[in-house]
This record gives sequence, C-alpha cells and structure tokens, in this order.
Amino acid sequence: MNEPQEFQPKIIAYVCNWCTYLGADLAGTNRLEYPANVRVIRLPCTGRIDFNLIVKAFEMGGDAVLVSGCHPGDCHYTAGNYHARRRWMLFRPLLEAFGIETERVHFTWISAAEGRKWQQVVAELTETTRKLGPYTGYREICEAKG
Amino acid sequence: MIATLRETCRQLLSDGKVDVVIGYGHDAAADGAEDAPVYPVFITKPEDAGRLVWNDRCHANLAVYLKHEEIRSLGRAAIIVKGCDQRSLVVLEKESQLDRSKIYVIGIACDGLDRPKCRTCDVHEPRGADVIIGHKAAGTGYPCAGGVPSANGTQGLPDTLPDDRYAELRAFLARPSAERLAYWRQELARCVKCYACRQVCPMCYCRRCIVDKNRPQIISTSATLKGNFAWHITRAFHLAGRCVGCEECSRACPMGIDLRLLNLSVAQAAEENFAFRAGDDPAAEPVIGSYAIQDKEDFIR
Amino acid sequence: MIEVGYYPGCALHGSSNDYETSVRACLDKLGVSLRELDDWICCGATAAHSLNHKLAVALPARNLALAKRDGMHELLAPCPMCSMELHRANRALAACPQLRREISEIVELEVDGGTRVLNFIEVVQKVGLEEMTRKVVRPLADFRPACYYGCLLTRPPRDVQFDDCEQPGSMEAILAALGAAPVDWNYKTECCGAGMTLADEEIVLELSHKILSDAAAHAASCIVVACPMCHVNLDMKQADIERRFGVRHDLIVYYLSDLIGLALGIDERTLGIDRHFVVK
Amino acid sequence: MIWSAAIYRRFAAALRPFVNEEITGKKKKAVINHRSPKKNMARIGVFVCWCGENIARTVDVEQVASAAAEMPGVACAMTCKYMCSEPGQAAIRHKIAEEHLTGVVVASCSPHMHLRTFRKAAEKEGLNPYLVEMANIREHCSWVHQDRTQATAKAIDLVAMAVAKTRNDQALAPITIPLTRRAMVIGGGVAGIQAALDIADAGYQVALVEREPSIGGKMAGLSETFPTLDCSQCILTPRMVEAGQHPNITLHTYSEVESVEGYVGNFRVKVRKKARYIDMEKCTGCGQCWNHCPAKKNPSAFDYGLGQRTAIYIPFPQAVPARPVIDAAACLKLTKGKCGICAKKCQAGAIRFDDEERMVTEEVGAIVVATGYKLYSIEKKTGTAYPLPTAAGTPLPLSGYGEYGYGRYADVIDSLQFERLLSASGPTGGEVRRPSDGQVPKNVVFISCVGSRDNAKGIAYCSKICCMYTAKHTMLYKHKVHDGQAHVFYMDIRSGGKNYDEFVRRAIEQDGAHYLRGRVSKIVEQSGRLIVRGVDTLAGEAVTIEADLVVLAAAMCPSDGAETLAQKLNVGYDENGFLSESHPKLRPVETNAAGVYVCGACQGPKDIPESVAQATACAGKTLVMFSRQQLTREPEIARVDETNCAACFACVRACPYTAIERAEIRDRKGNLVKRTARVNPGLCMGCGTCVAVCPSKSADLAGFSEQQIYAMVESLV
Repeated sequence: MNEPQEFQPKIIAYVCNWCTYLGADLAGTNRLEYPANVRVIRLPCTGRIDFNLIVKAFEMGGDAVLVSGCHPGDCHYTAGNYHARRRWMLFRPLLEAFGIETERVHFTWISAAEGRKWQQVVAELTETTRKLGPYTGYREICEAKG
Repeated sequence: MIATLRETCRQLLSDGKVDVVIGYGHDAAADGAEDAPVYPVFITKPEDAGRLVWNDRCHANLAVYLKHEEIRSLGRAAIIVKGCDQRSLVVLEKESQLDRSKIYVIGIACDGLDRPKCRTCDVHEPRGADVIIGHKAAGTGYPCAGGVPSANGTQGLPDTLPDDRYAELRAFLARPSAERLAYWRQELARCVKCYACRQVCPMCYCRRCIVDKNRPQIISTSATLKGNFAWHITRAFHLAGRCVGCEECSRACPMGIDLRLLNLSVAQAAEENFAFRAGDDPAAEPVIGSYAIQDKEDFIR
Repeated sequence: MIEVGYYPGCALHGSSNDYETSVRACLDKLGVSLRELDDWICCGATAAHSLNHKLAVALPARNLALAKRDGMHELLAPCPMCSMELHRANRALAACPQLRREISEIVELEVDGGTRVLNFIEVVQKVGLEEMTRKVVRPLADFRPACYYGCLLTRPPRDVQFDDCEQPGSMEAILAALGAAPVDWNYKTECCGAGMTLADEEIVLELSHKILSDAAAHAASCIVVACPMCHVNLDMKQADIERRFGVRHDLIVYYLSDLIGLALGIDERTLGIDRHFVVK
Repeated sequence: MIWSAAIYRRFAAALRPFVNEEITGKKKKAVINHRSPKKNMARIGVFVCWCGENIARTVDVEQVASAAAEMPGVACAMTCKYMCSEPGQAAIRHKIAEEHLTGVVVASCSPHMHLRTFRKAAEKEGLNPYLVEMANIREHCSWVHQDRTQATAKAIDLVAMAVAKTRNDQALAPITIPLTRRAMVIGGGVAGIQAALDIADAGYQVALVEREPSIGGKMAGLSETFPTLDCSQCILTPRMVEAGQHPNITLHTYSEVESVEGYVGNFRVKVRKKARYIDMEKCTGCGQCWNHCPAKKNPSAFDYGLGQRTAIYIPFPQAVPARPVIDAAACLKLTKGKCGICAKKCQAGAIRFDDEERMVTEEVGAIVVATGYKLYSIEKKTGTAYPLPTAAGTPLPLSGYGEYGYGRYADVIDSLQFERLLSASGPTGGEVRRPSDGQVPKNVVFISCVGSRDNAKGIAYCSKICCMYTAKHTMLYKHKVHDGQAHVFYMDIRSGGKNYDEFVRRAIEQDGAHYLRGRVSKIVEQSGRLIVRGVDTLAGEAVTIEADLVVLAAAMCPSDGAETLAQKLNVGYDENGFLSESHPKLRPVETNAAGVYVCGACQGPKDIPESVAQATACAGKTLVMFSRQQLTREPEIARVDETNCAACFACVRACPYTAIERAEIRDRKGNLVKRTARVNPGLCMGCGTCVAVCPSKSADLAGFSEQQIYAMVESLV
C-alpha cells in the first residue's frame, strides 16, 4: 500500500446557536453524511464572532474557517448577523491586503431548516480545501522564530 | 502666517480661554533657529507662544495628545490641526472621546508636507475649526504653490488626482496573493513590537489594549511573525472606518514598516461598501456597530 | 426627439406590414424616431420554445445583444409575441450567469439581459399622454372602441410586467385622452385562437366570434388592437365569421396606432387603414 | 500590589483543601453549593453516551472515554448506554459526589436536546448548572459520518473542546429582575377579549387596546359559526360586555400602540387614543346623536361597504363601549364648520368637537398580541378612471384577481361581506339580497382558495378556515333561500377538526350544495348576470354557470400594521407578515421577545376555537409569569469590565436590545472618575454582538466568554 494518504484538512467552524447549529443538528437527524473534517464551535450569534477568532483558527493550524449564521432577517437576536456581515465586508479586504488566502475563509447563512445546505457546504468546503492543500503559508508564519 | 498663529495662541492663553495650546514648536534651546527640529509643544504661558512654529516638518497629528491623561489634566486645550488631522477630531468626538465644545481648534491651511497622503489631500483648509490660520494656496489643492516654506527646496510632489487615494493599494492588490503574503512576511519580520504605531495613533485610546489582555491571550505578545501578524491584523482592523489616514503609524515605526497599505485597505472597504470616509461627516453613523439591511453580501453563500 | 431601438419582427415585415406603416407614421408624428436593429433575426416565437430551451433563449438574445452592441437601451417590439419572447430571454438571462455565459458564446456577442423591451403602448406612455394630447388635431369624439389586448400583451405577467394582466386599462387611458369613449367589456384578454389558425380554423372562428359579439353587445363602434395576430383574426376573418355564424358584426378593427394617427391628423392612406379587410 | 494580592489568592485557594483536611481530620466531603473551578484544580467528569447504537455504532465510545480521561483537568471518564436516562443521570450525580467534580462534560446529543436535562441533574447534586457542557457527538458526528476511525477522532476533538470550555466555566447565578404584574392585550377581537378576561379573572389588571371604536373584532360581524351554527353575536356579545364591565380591565378603544419601551416584566407602552369627539364619561349611549345626524351616506366599515352609517355613529348596536364616535372626515361640523345637530340633541352634553388625540402610558409586565387578520385584497380597480399602472420600470405587483372582477362587478363580493348579508343585524336585515339591485340571488357561486395556495399571488399557505365557512355559507344560504342553488368551486376540501367533516357532508348531502372540484378562470357580466367559467376536473369538462351572486373566499392575511407593531415589540414575523412564535410546537404562543405572547390569526390562519384556545394559553403564560414576585432570567448575558472600558460606546450602538447604556463612575464626592458602558441585565439577551465590536475586549459574555472560546480553539492543536 503506497497510495498516498489523502489530505485531511482541518476546518474550524464558528456557528450561531439558533440557525446554523440547528441546521447541522437537522443534518444529523436526517443522517446526511458529510466529511468529518469540521470542528464546530457554538456561539450564541454570528454577532459574537470576532475577526480575532478567524486569525486564531489559522494560528491553530486551521486550513479553512467557516463562519455561519442565520439568514438576513432571521437572526434570533434580530440584527447580530447584520453586524457580523458588515464586519466581514471590512475584514475580507484586509485579509486580501495581507495576502492571506480568503478562499479559505467562508461565510454562509444556513438556517435551522437547511440541514441539506449544511451538508453541501461542509462537503464542498472540505473538497475545496483539500484541493488547496494544507495552509502552509500561515503555518510557516506561526512557526517562524522571532 | 507664523506671526498670526503665535498671536492667536498668545491671545487665547492670556484671555484665559484655554489653559494649554498643543502645537508644533522648537525646543527652547533652539533659540529660534529656522532649521531646528520640530517637536510637539504644550504651551501654557502666553509668553511662550513665540516657540510655536509652522513649517513643512510639522508632520505630527497632534490629536493623539488629547488621549493623554497628563495633557488632559492641564485643562482646556487649544489644538493646532492640519486638514487631515482635523478628521481625527471628528472620529474622536463620534466615539465620545472628546467634547468638541471644550476644545479650541486652530486650523492651519496646509498645502502639503511632502508626505504620501498629501498627494491626494482634499482638505487643505481644515473643516470645523474655530479659527483658520493662513489661506489655501491659489490654484487650489495640490501641487502646492507656495504657502509653506519648504526646507529642502522641493515645491510639491508629483501631480496625482485626488480621487486616486487608493492607487497604491490597488497596485499592491494586483500582485498575486502569495507575493503579498511574502511581502508582509518580510516586512513584519522586522517588527519589534515596540507599539509605537499604537502610541502615535490618535484612535488607539483604549485603557487596556487588547494585546495586553492575557486571559485569554488573544494576540501572541512575542515579536515573532505569528505575534506580529496577529497584532498588525488587529491593529488595522480596529481602524476600520476610523483611520483618517494621518500616516503617523508609518512615520513612527522605528523599523520603517510602511503600514499605510493596511490602513488603506480597510478605508477603501468602508468607502466602497458604505460610502463612508472616517472623519468626513460628523453626522454619519460609524461603520462598526451599525448596519444596513441592504449591505451587500455577494461573498456570503 | 425620443430615440428608440426598433425590432419589427417577421410579421411587421410580412403579412402585417400595414401595422408597421401605421406604427411608423404614428410615432413619427409623436416625435419618436425609430432606429431599426441592424441584422435582426426571428424571435423564435411559437416554434423555438417547443424544440429547445437554449434556442428559444438564443434567438431573442441575439437581438438583445445586437441592441446592446449598438447602444440601444430600449427596444420597441410592436408585435406582442416578439416582445414577450424578448422579455422572457431577458428574464432568463438576468437570472442565470451560467446561461448568460453560454448564450454569449452561442450568439458570439455579449449578452447581459439588460435591454429594456417595450411594446407599442409603452412607447406611447413614454411620450406621455399630455404630450400626445397636445398634438391632437381631430379628437376621436364619435369613437366607442372596445380595446382588445389579446393573450400576449399582458401575459405572462411575470415576464412582460405590463398593466393588469386580467383587467388591463392602458389602451383605454390613451384613447380616452384622445377624446374617444372606450367601452367596458368582457373579452379584453380572451384568446382569439391565433395559435390554432392552421390546425383547426373552426376554433379560431368560434373564439373570434365571441370576442366580436361581446364587443358589439357592449355597443362598441370598433375594435382596437395592438397585435398583428389579433388583427388578422378579427379583421381578415370577420367575413368568414359572419358567414359561419350568420351574423353581421361589421366592426372595423384598428391598430392602436391607427387611432392615435387619426387623432393626430394623419390620413387613413398614410396609416394603411385602407388596406384592412373591414373598411367603412 | 495587584501582584501580591493575586498570588495570595492563588495560594489560599491551593492551601484550602489541606487546611480543611487538617481541621476536620477526615477526607473532604463533597461541598454542596456551587463550587467554582477557580477554587480548586479542575476536576471534570466526562460522560460519553452510547445512545444505544446511535453513537456507539460509528464512534468508539470507549476509546473516546479513555482519551478524555487523559485530558488536562479531567478527573474521571465513563460511558453509559443512555446518558439521558434515569440511570445515566444517576451515574453523573454519583460521580459528582464521589469524585468531587468541579465540572461535567456530557458527550452525547445536541445541547438543544439535553443540555437542560444534564444541568438540572448536576444542580440537584449541588453543582452549579453552568459548569455542565455538552459535546455533540451524535447529530454532529455519529449520525453524519461513516468512517469509524474518523468519527472517533472527531468525537475526541469535540470532547476536548468541551473539556477546555468547561475548565473555564464560571458558576453563574440566575438574574432577578422586577416585575409589573399588569398585562396589556393588543387587539380586541375574540382572542384578545378571551385573553383579557382570563388574566383579569385571575385578579390582575389588564389594559385592552383596540384600534376600532368597539371591541368585538371580525367575529362581531359574522352571522353564525361553524360547525354548530350558533349565532356569532349571541356568543360573543356577552363576553364583550363582560370585558367592558370587568373591574380589572381598562379598555382603550379607538386607540393604537404608539411605542413600546422596556423589557419583560417592565414594559412601558405608549397608547395613542384617537380623537373620538365624545366625552366618554358623560355619554350615555342614548342614540339621539346618531339618529339625528344628517350626514347619513357614509359606507359602513363594519358592513364592509354594503351598508351606510351616519357621521356620528356606533359601529353596530351591541358595540362595547356603547358610545358613538364622530367620523371627522364625514362630519359636517368638523369639515365645514356648520351643523352641530348632535351636540344640540345630546342631553348629556357629551359631544366635544374640540377633542384631540392624546397619549397614555401603560406600564405592564406582559403583552399579549391578538391583532387578527384581514382578507387578501382581491380587488383590481379598473373601469372608468383607467389608471396607468406602469410607472417606468416598476414591476406590477401580482396581486388581486382581475379575472374575478371584484370591485368591478357589484355582485362579486368577499366572504366577510356575505357574512353581513346573512347576519340578522346586517344591512339587509338577514335577507340574502345582492348588492347591485337588492334581488334575492337564486344561483350563487362560491369560490374557495382565492389567494390562498396560489404562488402566483405570493401566498403559498392554506387559509385553513375557508372550506368550513364556505360550507356554512351554502347551508345558511339554502336555509334562507329555499329555491336557491349554491355552487362551490374548490381545490380540496380541508375539514379536519371535531365535527368539521360531518358539517361539510351535511352541506353537500342535506342542503344540496353543488361542489365542483376545479378553479374558476373568469367571471364576466352579461345582461345583469355573472357568467362564471370554470372547470370541473372530476368530470373533466369546462363548466359555465350563470350566477346572480359570486362569493370569493379570500385568503387570510395579517391585519394592517401587524409588521410595524411587531417591529415595535421586537417580535419576528414571517414572509407573509404573520407573527412568529418561539417554537411551532413547544412554545406556540411565546415569542422571541420575552414577555410578549401571540394568539389568534395574527400568528397564522385559524378559526375561532383555536384562537380562543391560544388566547387562554397566552393568559396562562402571563399568569405563570405573574405567579412570581420577580423574574429570574438566564445568566448567560454580557458584562462590561468597567475599569478597562474606554467608553467608545460601539457596543451601545451595536446592541440589538438597547441593553447597554452610557454610564458614569463617580467617586464619593461626586466627581467623575470615568465613563463606561454598562449592561442592563434585564434587557440583555446574550447575543454577544457587543463582545465582537469591543476593541479592548472589555465586554464579555458569560457562558461564551473569550476565555472559554479561545480555550476551545486552542484545544484543537
């Protein structure tokens, strides 16, 4: 057996408690299979998800980050997702300027009813990240000695 | 012009309208030498007003001193601002960091100081100042045609259009992302985490900076690439919709790291997405902490 | 002077060239100059969509692309069939970037689904009823028209987005402004059977007969249409209908442009009214 | 200084167990009462659930447990077939006591499923419930993965994250806030009346706000009700009177909610009382005014335009309060300055032409929303005016049923209008006479699903009650016009409910209603008759019926202003404008705005019994709240570190609940020390948006603190 081991990307997902987390629960209830590469961190709302957490995920060796919450208008807290959306609009260009691969940072809206979307998002995310390969760029930064 | 400036400040101090004038000046020892270095000075006595100067070395954004407790404790302040610096006051007021009614703003009509930002400057005469000293040079805007006596003899910078504020950034973004990352790896490797960029920034007024918080340690404090990236991402993002582009961070950096591109990237995002420029409109809602239902979301699946 | 792109379509260059004559004369008087689309092709109506979805989009899309190429933002298609096909293509293209790419490749032109398609009535509305009324020299005082929209002018509503699809009123508004007294009747949007002309003429006669009868029952003095197909069935076949059902309708069928033209002082010959089958 | 204090505390904490042992001379027993992990080294118990085969089939639970046992801070790890079962919970409790656990991680299903269960179990054993966390290794792992190795590895990661979080958990105590034990009911239809009466009967004050001059709502205008055919007014009006006279109910009729401030237990609602031009105290409701008013020809809204009323009017004879109101747009005195006959006739001197609208403020602890419905607008006005509907570029709304000619043909009416024609108090005195010429219609066509279940009109839902009332209409019509024939075009007959289907069968079998399964394509008028063209899909043929009257069962839509009200109350609503309940099954009358409840048709189409049941449920929920002296709330809310807050107030701007205020810290002499943001624990819902916008991270969220979240991410090395 000298077939090369398939790369298993490490993906960290920050999701809101009321929509995406429940959407992922629904995927489970419906037994919708998807790759086991995502580690979900439950937060009350996308409004709570700070950009520092995205940086941290890369520092911890994440190959991709997923941020997901309620669709516009659906936020359990009425507007947390709008605030989050605005921050991401500003944060993405900054990552671009840093040359950090924004194709490794994914934002989605997944409702509590969208178990299938969760499945698709995770599957596609894993696949794209697999194609991109390990995020050596940031890993090297983290390992560089001062 | 300098005479008017000094007289105005002397008057303010002797009338007791203000207790301190924050301005540019020579060291007392310089004894009026034209080419002496320029420092921020805090004039509290009318007779010291003669120390104030205005020339093309008056780069500093003095607004930063308004955040210092020891300056605040001097009493009512008058502050000398250029058009670009005045924007900082707008942001600070919006963020409840200053009470505009308790500050006397002396605006200086400035025709450019040979800094990169001056190429696209559109506020040669500060807005919202209590008094403006001097006049904008004839022919408006850039390139400057007189006004400030130039120490090195140059009369202005290459002619660029004022709306090309982000030209440099665009050129940088046109390079492949790997190249951009490599650039910052190279630049930030020099960072020694002295935090001069933070100290000199009028917007960095937190009582305890996020980098000094250790439970949890959100940003690694070591001066390694990891810590430096985390710090500079954070510093730049915290300026989103707030940075007025005074470029003091770049000027203050002892390692000569040009941080402007990062500041420009968030500024451009705010301007393109929300038609928002920090310090432009005192009535505009700050970008962070507000939202619009129709904010675009083409990057969200 | 308003300039509008012009897509005549096959009918206006063939059997219904009287409609084109009328539209051109009328719009000229209203200060609208028409710029005919160079190298236009068939819109694919009736046949294409039952064969192949992409063909049905590509044919009208090419015309839209030509309009875009020539800098026309608005395109008049007086035939409702053509205008509906163009609308449909617009909608399909706007909705799907993938399709946009494919069709662009097929027609070898940039398509974006952004050209605004207008029917004849919308061009008149663009001129403005006030502006039109100012030019009236011969008010249509003794006209009691029954405005007949047919099936395609307002349908499918999602595609054409024009007027109320069941109870339209835009032609009435124009005619009322010209001094006519349009009648309120029931068959404004019923089908005249055009699609069955070749397959089963009997149906055409029956349906058209119902339309003519209801107009007559509501004391209409004439019928006004804005569609070449409707005109063929109600005008050309009126004699057959009268023979088949043993009644005499004798209703003149005008194009909307005919009546506007008359009110603006254009003579019947110039408008092509003398070429109709039912004449005074 | 600070250093030494911190070191001292750390030493003291470390020494405590030894001290205890020395003094008591025996092994330290589990100390009941909310241990916090800070005091001792973390001792976390990890409990891995098999969930029968649900987890164990894909995840090697034993391996997960043994991996967990090695994680820092973990004192013990075990597995159990069913963790949520009684023995499972007992095992947790046993371990808490035996191992002196300072935290618990249950690796099983979704926290949405059982976090409460396990927290309760821990609490019973004296462990603070907020020291319990879950790792979701079922929904997020075993159910969605097949590869046992990968699934097990993921499960271990999930447990590691939960352990890391638990290590940083803080014991939290529920928050108490004051409670005003007074309720407001918005909407005075049958649901609102029911809710108000129930709450009032329990002994609490209720303010009932109604937009119209009288309470009663839609039900007051109905003829008879299905499936019993009892007279609507006969059953409703006594309840209206009861509400009007109840000592605990304050009626605000002809009033609307202007603004809502505050939060659960402490709402301040501003009510705008429209000018009524009547002194409610003086008026006796004698009727002299409306009997003598010369402005008689105003369409009566209560009769849906089928009848007329005077300018000073009482909407219907049994109105509560039985006081008139002046229609300012129709009154000759108010429009032209002359007349004033009513004032002359009024013995009580109750007419007040100078009346103005005014605001009253009600302080309440709970709000019940019962704003009801309206019918889908089926009207498409054409006719003589010929409006030009196409403004350049604006798409036409695809609403209305132009093909049915409502608003164009006088004899095409909607179902509520038909109710008025059937009602003994209606404009025809209960005789079925058609609007155009007052003739008794001999052939009546009923069309159901007008608007409902029609995606082309933007309404996908079923309005639920139309099948039933249409059957009722055919029966009542037949009972009044014996030689008449009712025809019904329907899509499906939906008559689920007690005695409902029997009722429809009776309409068909006993009263001979002619049911046709199919849609109507068009209605045209020909010489005074309505030609209804449709299709009978069961017979497979086109049908044409010459009708004298057509009744359209239009869809039920939320009443006007429901969305605006929902925004004022912070209650969610769906794309159709119906207010959103908190959970469709388990919290059907609660909303996501704490202390605001919904009942009746404002929440979705429903009939009278359902509306009343929901109203009583709302009253029940309100009374549960009122059964306590004060409210307790979840402690997982935000807090601001006031020493470090830089007072930029980005959080104040961002908070969706306006729960953060600008505060000042002053010393004893009253000098300003510093300004700071401060969270109102009564308003904070715990979204954490403030944490994300705080540049110095001076804001934090209990239960999802920065420390906890970073610990979770860092556990993923």
